[in-house]
Amino acid sequence: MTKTTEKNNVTLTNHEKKLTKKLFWRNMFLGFNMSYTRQQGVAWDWVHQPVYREIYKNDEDKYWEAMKRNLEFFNTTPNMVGTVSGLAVSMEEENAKASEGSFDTAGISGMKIGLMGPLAGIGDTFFSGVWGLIIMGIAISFAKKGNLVVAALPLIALLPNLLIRWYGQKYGYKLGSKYIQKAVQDGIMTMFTKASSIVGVTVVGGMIATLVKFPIVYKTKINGTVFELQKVLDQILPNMMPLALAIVCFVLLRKNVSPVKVLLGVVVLGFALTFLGITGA
Amino acid sequence: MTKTTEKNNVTLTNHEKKLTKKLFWRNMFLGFNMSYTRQQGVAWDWVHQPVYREIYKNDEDKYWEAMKRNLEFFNTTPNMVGTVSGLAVSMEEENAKASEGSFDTAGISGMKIGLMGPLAGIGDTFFSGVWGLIIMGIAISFAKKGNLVVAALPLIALLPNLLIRWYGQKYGYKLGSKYIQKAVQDGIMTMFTKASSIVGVTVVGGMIATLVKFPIVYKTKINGTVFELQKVLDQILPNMMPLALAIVCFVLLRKNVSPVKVLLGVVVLGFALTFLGITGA
Amino acid sequence: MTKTTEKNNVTLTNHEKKLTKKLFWRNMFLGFNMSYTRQQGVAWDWVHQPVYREIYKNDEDKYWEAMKRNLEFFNTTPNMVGTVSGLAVSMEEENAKASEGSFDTAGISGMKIGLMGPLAGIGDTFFSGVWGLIIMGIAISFAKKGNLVVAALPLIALLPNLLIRWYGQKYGYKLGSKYIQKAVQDGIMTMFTKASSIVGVTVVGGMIATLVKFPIVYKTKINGTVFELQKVLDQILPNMMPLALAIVCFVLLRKNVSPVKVLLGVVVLGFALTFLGITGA
Amino acid sequence: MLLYQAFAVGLVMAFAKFINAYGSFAQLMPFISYILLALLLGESPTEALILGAAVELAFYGVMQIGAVLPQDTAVGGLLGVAFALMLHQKPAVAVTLAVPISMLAVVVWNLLKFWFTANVELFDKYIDQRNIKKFNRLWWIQVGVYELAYFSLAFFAILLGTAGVKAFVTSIPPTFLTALTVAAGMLPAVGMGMLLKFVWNISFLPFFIAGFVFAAYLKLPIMGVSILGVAFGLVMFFIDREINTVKKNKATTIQSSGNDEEDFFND
Amino acid sequence: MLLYQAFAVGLVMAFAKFINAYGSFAQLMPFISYILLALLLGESPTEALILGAAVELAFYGVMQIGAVLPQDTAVGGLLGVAFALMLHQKPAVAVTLAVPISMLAVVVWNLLKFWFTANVELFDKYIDQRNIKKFNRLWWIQVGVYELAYFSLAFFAILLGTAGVKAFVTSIPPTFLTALTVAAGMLPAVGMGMLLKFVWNISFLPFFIAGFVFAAYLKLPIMGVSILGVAFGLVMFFIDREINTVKKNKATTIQSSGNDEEDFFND
Amino acid sequence: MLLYQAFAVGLVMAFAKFINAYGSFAQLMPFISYILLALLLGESPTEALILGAAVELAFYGVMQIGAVLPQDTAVGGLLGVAFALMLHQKPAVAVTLAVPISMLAVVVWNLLKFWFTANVELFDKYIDQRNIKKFNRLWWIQVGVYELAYFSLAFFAILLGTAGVKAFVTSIPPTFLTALTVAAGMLPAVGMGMLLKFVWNISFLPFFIAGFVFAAYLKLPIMGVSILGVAFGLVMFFIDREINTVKKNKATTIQSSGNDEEDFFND
Ligand SMILES: OC[C@H]1O[C@H](O)[C@@H](O)[C@@H](O)[C@@H]1O
Ligand SMILES: OC[C@H]1O[C@H](O)[C@@H](O)[C@@H](O)[C@@H]1O
Ligand SMILES: OC[C@H]1O[C@H](O)[C@@H](O)[C@@H](O)[C@@H]1O
Repeated sequence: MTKTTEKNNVTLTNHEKKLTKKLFWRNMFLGFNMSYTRQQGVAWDWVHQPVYREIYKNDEDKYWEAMKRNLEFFNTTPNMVGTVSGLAVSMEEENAKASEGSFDTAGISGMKIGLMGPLAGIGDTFFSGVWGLIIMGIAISFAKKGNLVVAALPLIALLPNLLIRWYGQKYGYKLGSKYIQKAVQDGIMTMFTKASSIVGVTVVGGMIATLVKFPIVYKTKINGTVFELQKVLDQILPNMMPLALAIVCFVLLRKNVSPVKVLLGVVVLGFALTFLGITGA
Repeated sequence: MTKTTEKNNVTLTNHEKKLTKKLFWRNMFLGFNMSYTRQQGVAWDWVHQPVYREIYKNDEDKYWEAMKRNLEFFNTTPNMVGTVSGLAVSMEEENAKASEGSFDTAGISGMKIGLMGPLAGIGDTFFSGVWGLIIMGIAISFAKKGNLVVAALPLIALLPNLLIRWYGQKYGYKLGSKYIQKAVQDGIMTMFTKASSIVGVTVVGGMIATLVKFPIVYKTKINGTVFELQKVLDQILPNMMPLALAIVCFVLLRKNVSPVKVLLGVVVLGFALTFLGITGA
Repeated sequence: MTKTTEKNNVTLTNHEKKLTKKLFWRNMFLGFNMSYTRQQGVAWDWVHQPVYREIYKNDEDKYWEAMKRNLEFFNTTPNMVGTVSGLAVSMEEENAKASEGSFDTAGISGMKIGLMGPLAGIGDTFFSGVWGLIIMGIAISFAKKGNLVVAALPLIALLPNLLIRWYGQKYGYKLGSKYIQKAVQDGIMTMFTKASSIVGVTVVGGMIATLVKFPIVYKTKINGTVFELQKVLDQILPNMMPLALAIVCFVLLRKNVSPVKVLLGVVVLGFALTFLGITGA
Repeated sequence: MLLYQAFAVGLVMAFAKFINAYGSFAQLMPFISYILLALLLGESPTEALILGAAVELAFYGVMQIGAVLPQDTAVGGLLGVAFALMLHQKPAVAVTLAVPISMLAVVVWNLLKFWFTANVELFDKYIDQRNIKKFNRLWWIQVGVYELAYFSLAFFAILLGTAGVKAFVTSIPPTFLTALTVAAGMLPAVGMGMLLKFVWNISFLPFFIAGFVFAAYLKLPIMGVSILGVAFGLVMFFIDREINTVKKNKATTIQSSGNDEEDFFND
Repeated sequence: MLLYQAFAVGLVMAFAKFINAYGSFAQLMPFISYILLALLLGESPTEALILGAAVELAFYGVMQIGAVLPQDTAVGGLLGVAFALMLHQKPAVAVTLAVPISMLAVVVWNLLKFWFTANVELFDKYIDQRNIKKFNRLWWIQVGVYELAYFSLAFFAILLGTAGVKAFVTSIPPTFLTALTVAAGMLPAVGMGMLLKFVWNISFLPFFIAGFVFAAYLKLPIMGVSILGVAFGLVMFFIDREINTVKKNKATTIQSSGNDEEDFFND
Repeated sequence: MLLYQAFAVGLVMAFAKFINAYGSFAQLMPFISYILLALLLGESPTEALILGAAVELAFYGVMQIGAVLPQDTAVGGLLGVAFALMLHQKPAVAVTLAVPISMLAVVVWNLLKFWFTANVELFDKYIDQRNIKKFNRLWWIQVGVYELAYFSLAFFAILLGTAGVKAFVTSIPPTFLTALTVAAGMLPAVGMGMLLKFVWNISFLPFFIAGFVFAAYLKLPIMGVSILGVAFGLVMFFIDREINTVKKNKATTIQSSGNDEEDFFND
């Protein structure tokens, strides 16, 4: 258990470095071959197979037992797998070193199951939600003008993905499970998720005003003065209709109306209003 | 006591519905005939008389006793009366059903007195303060231009009033006193009042910059360069004088200078400064 | 001990007023003659000498003992000295009145040492940090245009300094140590310091965008279209380079790189980039 | 003609004072009365709205809360606008008339309330006598007298006051009118002060500042400031709720606090 | 010619679907595929980007989370842009094609995942047999089939579909195109709704409001709103941390709270 | 002439260094010294202000806190402006001179403080000897020497340095001057960094961000950002107070917390 307590000593031996790098690259494949029953379970096993081979190089039985055991259900945001992967490997090493029966491998499963949820929470929120939103927002604003600078954007955009994979794995491996699970228990994870969500919600609020278009062209004459509906709406609240539309979509989706239906509904609405001469371009 | 515990069952029987509607419309009269000694006490009695008649249709004594009892002092924001009214009626019904002496009617008075304060707090803050401010702000901006759309505004403006009257009464009647009083005790009421006040204070801050006018026209020549007082003030802080004026008014009123005096003071100030050539139009 | 408990009675006798005024003006000298070993210790003694003389006018020994005792190390933001000074004088008066041995003068030293730290915290943050920043920001914006109004600015700028000196001393003298130290213990001081710091940090954030200049003039042609670096940067984030520069300076200073080196580094950077044709005016 | 006008204004006044009490509807709809006024007087509703806007601006923020009625803005507003409308005067004139009238009219309400208070004794007696008829009769008599009082007030003000007001108004020198306009522009400060006094707590200062900065510097319009204010109020509400939860020492984690209040919001 | 084009689009599709899974890279870089597409098809990358921007805008906010894949935006986007690019059509046309295709394409993924699920049994068996070779072979076969499936999908869509699409596109009446543009402009609302649904909590409402006000009233651009959002998130994070500390009843003072978490931030 | 100028600058310097210590007044009023300088030198105060503004901008945020004096901005500023004023040079030249001088001048203060430290022994002795006269005499001698030192520094710098500075300044090539202007524009970043270092705490990051966004995107001027900063500071102060109350486990409700601190604010 020395490793898990030597918190400050996070430098790796040469051999560990090689193993770490290999694991880092193989973990990129976690998103492949997902099944309904095990999700990323098979992928986890394929990813870690050479590492298990290495760890249990002296014990054929334990190696196959590990392969069997790790084929279990697993599912998290692939970008977040690093931490779990690092931790799991460090625990398998303990198991390899431990005398027969003195290490309960159920702990490894427990850790995987315990962490994959919170990590998926923060991961999906941050990567699919917030970060993707911001980067795509910028990318689209460049692409709209045909600006090829957009090709360089992934260099920045992928950084958090790569860094979290790399340092997650490194710290998971070196710091051990105590530290990480304490963070989860202390609510750090939920606090992060909450903070990320706030960023996301703020951005969505801004996006609705910037990206959603609901161009009303309807105008009429009342008592001789031209009445432009869009102008009246703007006086009440700018970007009022985009806001209303987004809220309606949100409410419908929250009531578990299928996204496909909502999507079709919006298209139909756009067509209907345009044919009625209310919206236009 | 079944009613007070069946929290989720808030559907009303046909007969209850009729009674509820009648009460809703009669409660509109709570603001009439206020006295210094009982405030809305007499109005409460007039409002609830047919309901008490109905409840105690089999017991003349109890009916008149209820009429006598409810003539007591009562005062709350009229818009908020629904909740108390609903609760009180549900409690009178308990009393009607209860065997002689088993229901202490002091509880009805206690509830009325206990709730009318917090409800007036949130009610005055929200209705007279925040909501009135916002709606009138918008209404004035329309009316200024002679825009008749303003006639349609009450449709939106009255909604919170009507909804709180209706649902307050309905939930008060159905959920019973426990739930409502718990909310008061838990500080929900003060939290709402605080939140409303924050909205109000923010809006007032904005209004001062938008609505209060303090147009300084004074200018002079210093060393050959024209010195416009308004411009210098704007450089320091835009809308500085309106802000200063409003703060002075606030401080005076807070020191319990009578509103009439403050009002006259402002008028005198406007005249004095204009005659001195400092302000103008 | 009557004085320290009569919290509301903060009016001073005529004699006390004279003494208070003298102390106020002498405290202005606290910043002179600082030494490495005692910092403002000698100045403290010089400042309070006439007051001690007055307090111990009947006891030569106690007077010189006080002079000796107060020559000790002392250091705080000079603008904040009032409170400590007022408190110390009120404690010396207790000592003068107390019968031999009944008053422990260590309490006076303890108070001085205990308060000088927190007061320096809030004082340096507020006066050197926040207030200086704001006032100088405004002063520079006037001075830039050669506007002589700047000469009148200190009238406002010095107010907090004078008021805190005056009322600090007055309340320190009258309220006694209990009240002040309670405030320190309750964390009011750190809360104030935190609030001041937040103002400071906000202003610095704004200042970087307003005052730091990093004018990039580099442009080139790519595929026939002119590519102006400054414009691309502005599209990503306005005032991006000033922000980056300030952050680099901050990080270096935080790593305890000497300010002089950072300063020279910035000058060298400015020259280098200008000679390379990247920046310019 | 003047008789009809007086009658018309009286009617609108009776209506306005009715909804002043009925459901507290008038709080939000003085402009309805101004439009009604214009229609009955055969004047332009547009003009009535413009006059009304000036008057309501001067009254802006004046609230009737608790026992104290600082100004009777309904009476002041209606008569001020009515005179200005009939005499085709500028908004500043409407304000000049409305403000003093609104202050004087408070007397009427005080008299009425005094009488209502005296009658409480009778209501008590009728209940003791178990006589619901008399109870209801007195109730409606009071309502009637209330309505009649304000009808008459308006009726006689127009009938007897118009000539005087006209003479007064036409004799106003131009500088005086400028001064009036300036004073009218300043008046909302009083209403703002009253509102602040009512809701003030030093811990709201930052939101006051923010509201001011957003409007003064960034030119955010009324609606925008209001919406932002709602955001501020909500943030503080949720932070307070969080702190409140801790206060009750419930051992709940931040996210999954299953306290009852949440039922109201989490759906 | 069409054969080559079909082949080219197939290749880009295989690439796009690969990075869809590999490291989740595709989440952030669909425009790389569009540029690639243009280069292979000999069309203008600028044009591809403009078409792609319209399509991605319509897909904006659509997320693949957990078990559910609401739309296969990679397939829809690439085919929509490919057709529009080859037929030199407006962005609205690309969107028209992309949206329905992205919905239909989900079927392919469901079929694949169904097959992968059936194979889990085999993986289990190979482990029991201690046969790592077969295990790896099946793994790579699955990856290969996955790639081939999407390559073929694109290949045949272009080969067999282009004529039909062309006929369809040229027959679109102008009002229809306007309607299309309007609908495309509205579509991001769906993505926004999906995102909101995923992260929503009533206590975030104020930040939603603030984001909207800053963008709608003060015209703060995307980047600015995002940065401000980060500020909001951080403020709440630090306040929560403070409250959390109290919750744990640690007798620490505000400033000097020496709890572990701080290690992460205080340097 | 030069003798008089040297004398004049010496006097202003003595004044400036006096208020540097006396009441810490100088912190806020360097421009008073620049105006004084112009008047005594018979130059335009306006020009002095413009030069001074450039110099103060370059020094912006440099603070003298605790034991360390990073730059003697008073000496640097005055001499830099004096030379530029006398030689009628651009602001950039004033900055070029002010910055290095301000760094070198720190030596003088260190020497003085060293001497003051040596004298502490004497002050101790005089007290032991109960000799208040000698105590006071040494005090004033120190003040005198301090003043004389800075007077002389300025006097000789002007007397002996002007020719050299003139020669140096006239030989500056134009690109060099551009570079100077650029560098001067960058210098406030150092002061900003110093200030940040002093007050920094990671939990303040959101406010830093907000200050930047409001200034950079919404063009809120200095004053506006400062006021908003005050609002931020207050909000956090009141939230902290609330949390603090809970921390002390006082069973008080949110609104009616009767803790002592409130006395300071609730009036
Ligand atoms: O929700 C966790 C995780 O579930 C699945 O594996 C995929 O949908 C991922 O995109 C997602 O991140
Ligand atoms: O304060 C409660 C209540 O008191 C009185 O009844 C009236 O002034 C109402 O307007 C007010 O809402
Ligand atoms: O830090 C407290 C104090 O220390 C020294 O006395 C000086 O540097 C002052 O400017 C500073 O305020």
